[in-house]
Amino acid sequence: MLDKIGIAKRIAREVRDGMYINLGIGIPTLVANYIPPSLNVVLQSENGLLGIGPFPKESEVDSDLINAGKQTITMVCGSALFNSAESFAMIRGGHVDVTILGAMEVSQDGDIANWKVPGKMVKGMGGAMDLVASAKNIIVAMQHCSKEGASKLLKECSLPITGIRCVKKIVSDLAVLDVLPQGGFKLIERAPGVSIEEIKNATQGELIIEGEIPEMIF
Amino acid sequence: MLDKIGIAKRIAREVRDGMYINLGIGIPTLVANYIPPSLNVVLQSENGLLGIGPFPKESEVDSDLINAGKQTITMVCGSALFNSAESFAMIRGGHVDVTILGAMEVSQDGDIANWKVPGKMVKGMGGAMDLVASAKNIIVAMQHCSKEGASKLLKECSLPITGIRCVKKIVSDLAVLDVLPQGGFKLIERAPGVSIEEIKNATQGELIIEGEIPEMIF
Amino acid sequence: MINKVVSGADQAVHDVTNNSTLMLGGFGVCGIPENCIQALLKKGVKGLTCISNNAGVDDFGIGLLLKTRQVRKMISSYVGENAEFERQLLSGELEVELIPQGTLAERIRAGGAGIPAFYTPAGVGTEVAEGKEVREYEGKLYLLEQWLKADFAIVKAWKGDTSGNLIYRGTARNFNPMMATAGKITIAEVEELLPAGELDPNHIHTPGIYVQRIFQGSNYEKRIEQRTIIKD
Amino acid sequence: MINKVVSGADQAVHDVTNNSTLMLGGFGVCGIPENCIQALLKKGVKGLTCISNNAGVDDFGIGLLLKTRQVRKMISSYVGENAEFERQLLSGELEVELIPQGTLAERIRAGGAGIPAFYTPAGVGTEVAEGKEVREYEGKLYLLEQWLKADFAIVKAWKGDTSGNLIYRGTARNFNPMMATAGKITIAEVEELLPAGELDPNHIHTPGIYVQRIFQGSNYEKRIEQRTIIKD
Repeated sequence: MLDKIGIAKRIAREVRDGMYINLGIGIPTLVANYIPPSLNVVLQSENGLLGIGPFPKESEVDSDLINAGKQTITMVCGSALFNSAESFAMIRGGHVDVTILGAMEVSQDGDIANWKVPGKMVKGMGGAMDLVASAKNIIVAMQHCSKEGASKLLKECSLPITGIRCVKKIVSDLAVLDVLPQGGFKLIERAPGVSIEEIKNATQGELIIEGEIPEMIF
Repeated sequence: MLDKIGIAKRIAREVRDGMYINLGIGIPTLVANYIPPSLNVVLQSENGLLGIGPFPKESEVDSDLINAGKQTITMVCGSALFNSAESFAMIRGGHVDVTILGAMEVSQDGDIANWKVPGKMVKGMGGAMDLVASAKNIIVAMQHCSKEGASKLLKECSLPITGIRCVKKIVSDLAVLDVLPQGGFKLIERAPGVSIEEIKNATQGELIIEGEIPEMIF
Repeated sequence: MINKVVSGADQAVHDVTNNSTLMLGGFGVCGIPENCIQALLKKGVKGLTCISNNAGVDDFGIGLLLKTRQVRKMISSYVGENAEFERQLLSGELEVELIPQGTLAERIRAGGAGIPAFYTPAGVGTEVAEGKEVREYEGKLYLLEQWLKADFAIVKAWKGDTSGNLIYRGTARNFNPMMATAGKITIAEVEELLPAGELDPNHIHTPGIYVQRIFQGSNYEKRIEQRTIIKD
Repeated sequence: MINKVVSGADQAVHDVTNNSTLMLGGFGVCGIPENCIQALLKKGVKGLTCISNNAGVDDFGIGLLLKTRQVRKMISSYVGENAEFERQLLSGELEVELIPQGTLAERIRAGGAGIPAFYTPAGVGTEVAEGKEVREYEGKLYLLEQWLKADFAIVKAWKGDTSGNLIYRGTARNFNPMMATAGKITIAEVEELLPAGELDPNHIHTPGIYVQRIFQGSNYEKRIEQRTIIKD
């Protein structure tokens, strides 16, 4: 099984040289820590920055420089600042190569639910609906099952959805899965120590297993 | 009768303090020379400048600084530069207070034709269609009749039109006329030495004459 | 050049009436018009509809106007952590309209740019799409969304000049430039107000044509919501 | 940062093929990609569709590509004074699509911003409206217009950095920033190419994400169409 850091590390392996990446709040933010320094990638913050750097030192803190999670940040060399309309023009226009975000549920058709739980206070979708409707490649970081053990990889989402047919890949605590264009979760890798049986039991949607499924090596 | 400079001088009297103005090519460009210096106005150039200044001295010529007529210009103090999409956002959004442009024909409903003559080489509408569809107040500088003596203030335009129901005021070589919202050219002033009879004969569209019509004084 | 300078926040918001629709710049509490929010508090206008990406925090930003119950409706993408907000929402005192952030930004831009409607993919197949026209372009579905405008747009910039030209700083830019275009009256408060001509025309983010009133604000707190740091 | 630098114009346009659709920045001959136009001439690709506000003059700018008959179609708002252009148009060798300037600018922006269509008032009631949907908003009529995209967008900036960030100068900005967003491949030629980090992030007009290739151009003529001066 992977912990949050394990999920972040595994997602970092999906990153390729030259990519522009939008990282959501939570586990996705951690991904930045595990991208090999040999790769030149640029992190986009939808509140108006290309080129997010590390968190600042105390002496560098600038209240005019935050990420979409409202955390203080720095800028890397070669950054660019812009307004929110331009930022989402960039996202909607398909210029961001990959979006990594969290999910509460994903369906076997690639629908994602991550913004609203009926009965709970609704805080809003922020930029998530724009991101999932626009990005060419969407990778989801999530827990395979709820605390109660119910699968979150479903035939159909039960929660109000954020976007349809958009998720391309899932990295969960149990496995890496591709969401196939024709539907279905195709098992790609098992998390360390996790059996195919366990993944089968934890996946309510259609699970596709072809050939040997390797265990991740870190 | 007014010559081109006379028309420009008369239009300049329509300018009020604090206005943002777009001036078309030809007579409208001349208007800038006759705006009283006591008025603070800003001239917009649709190729991306607010704050057109006078033509440059030889030593000031800058190939990166032209107006929409491709003439070299200068910038006044407090100018702002922007791209073409922003420029037309400004125009379309109604932020420019008045647009002054030339016309080949105007109808009594305020339609304008100024971009195309069937049988002649068509050069394009440039920004004219955007300007006439967007501006809150459109003043036309034009000759009342063609060289052959045919009226250009018509019941309906005979040439392909640039925009519908948009012209608010006309300053011609013969007269100043308001185009009424319900239709009709309302005579406001006569050019020096021009009789009402002459204006009647030169106007094919509905001419509305109420009370005394003063002669312009310069 | 046209002079847009007013004496301060009180004069800038003097004609904001009850039930006005306001746009307020900022992302979280970054780049918010602190001085004008204080002046609106003091003025006590009620029944406001506030278009703002977020709703501030309990004791800062728009949160202050919520506490005094001056806000009837929020139009936002994310309303964050705000206990009073939650109480008013659950009790039905406050109305909230949630809009995807990119759609919100583009609808405001459209309002300023004279574009009454446009198609966007955000929200297709979700509850955001309810009642909206859907159309396919190049094999993908899009929703028709309409422009947003306001009686007053209230923005915060870093530097401004007397003719209303504005330059923002860092990610404090965010929604401010679009909002500046979409108000019947646009009010700009700036950290530094300069004479016309002091800003490079090539660096201006908001041309002065959009701004009706400008003043130099004071006592900026510029609060930080999430102070994340690494060791020095 | 990602390095976008190529050796020069020839390398930048190496994969432009016959019948490609190109966007070319500039207004008149102000802010045009002079070096890339020369490289396209040298390369001799034919059947090009050029989206550009204007068509250059007889012996400069896009006029050069017209003379060698490399252009099949122009999409422009105003095609100006160009004798060879006129000859080809009248003889049917060249196709021309005329679009209102603001609509052209916004359609290109829409192409880059993932907005497939939007409503604009320009052209309502004119021949531009033929075959287009018309809809009324707040008592005014608007046309539905679609996005424009291109295989290659070729732009000219003043300064650029190795990661593709661009700053334009004066009114040479014009159509360049929108076009930079709307090409499958965007090529930028700049007067001065700097290392990443040399440009102030707050002053950048085109963020590097839009630019795939950048190089420092040379021998800029920067011709003036209408040299209007007053006495020294």
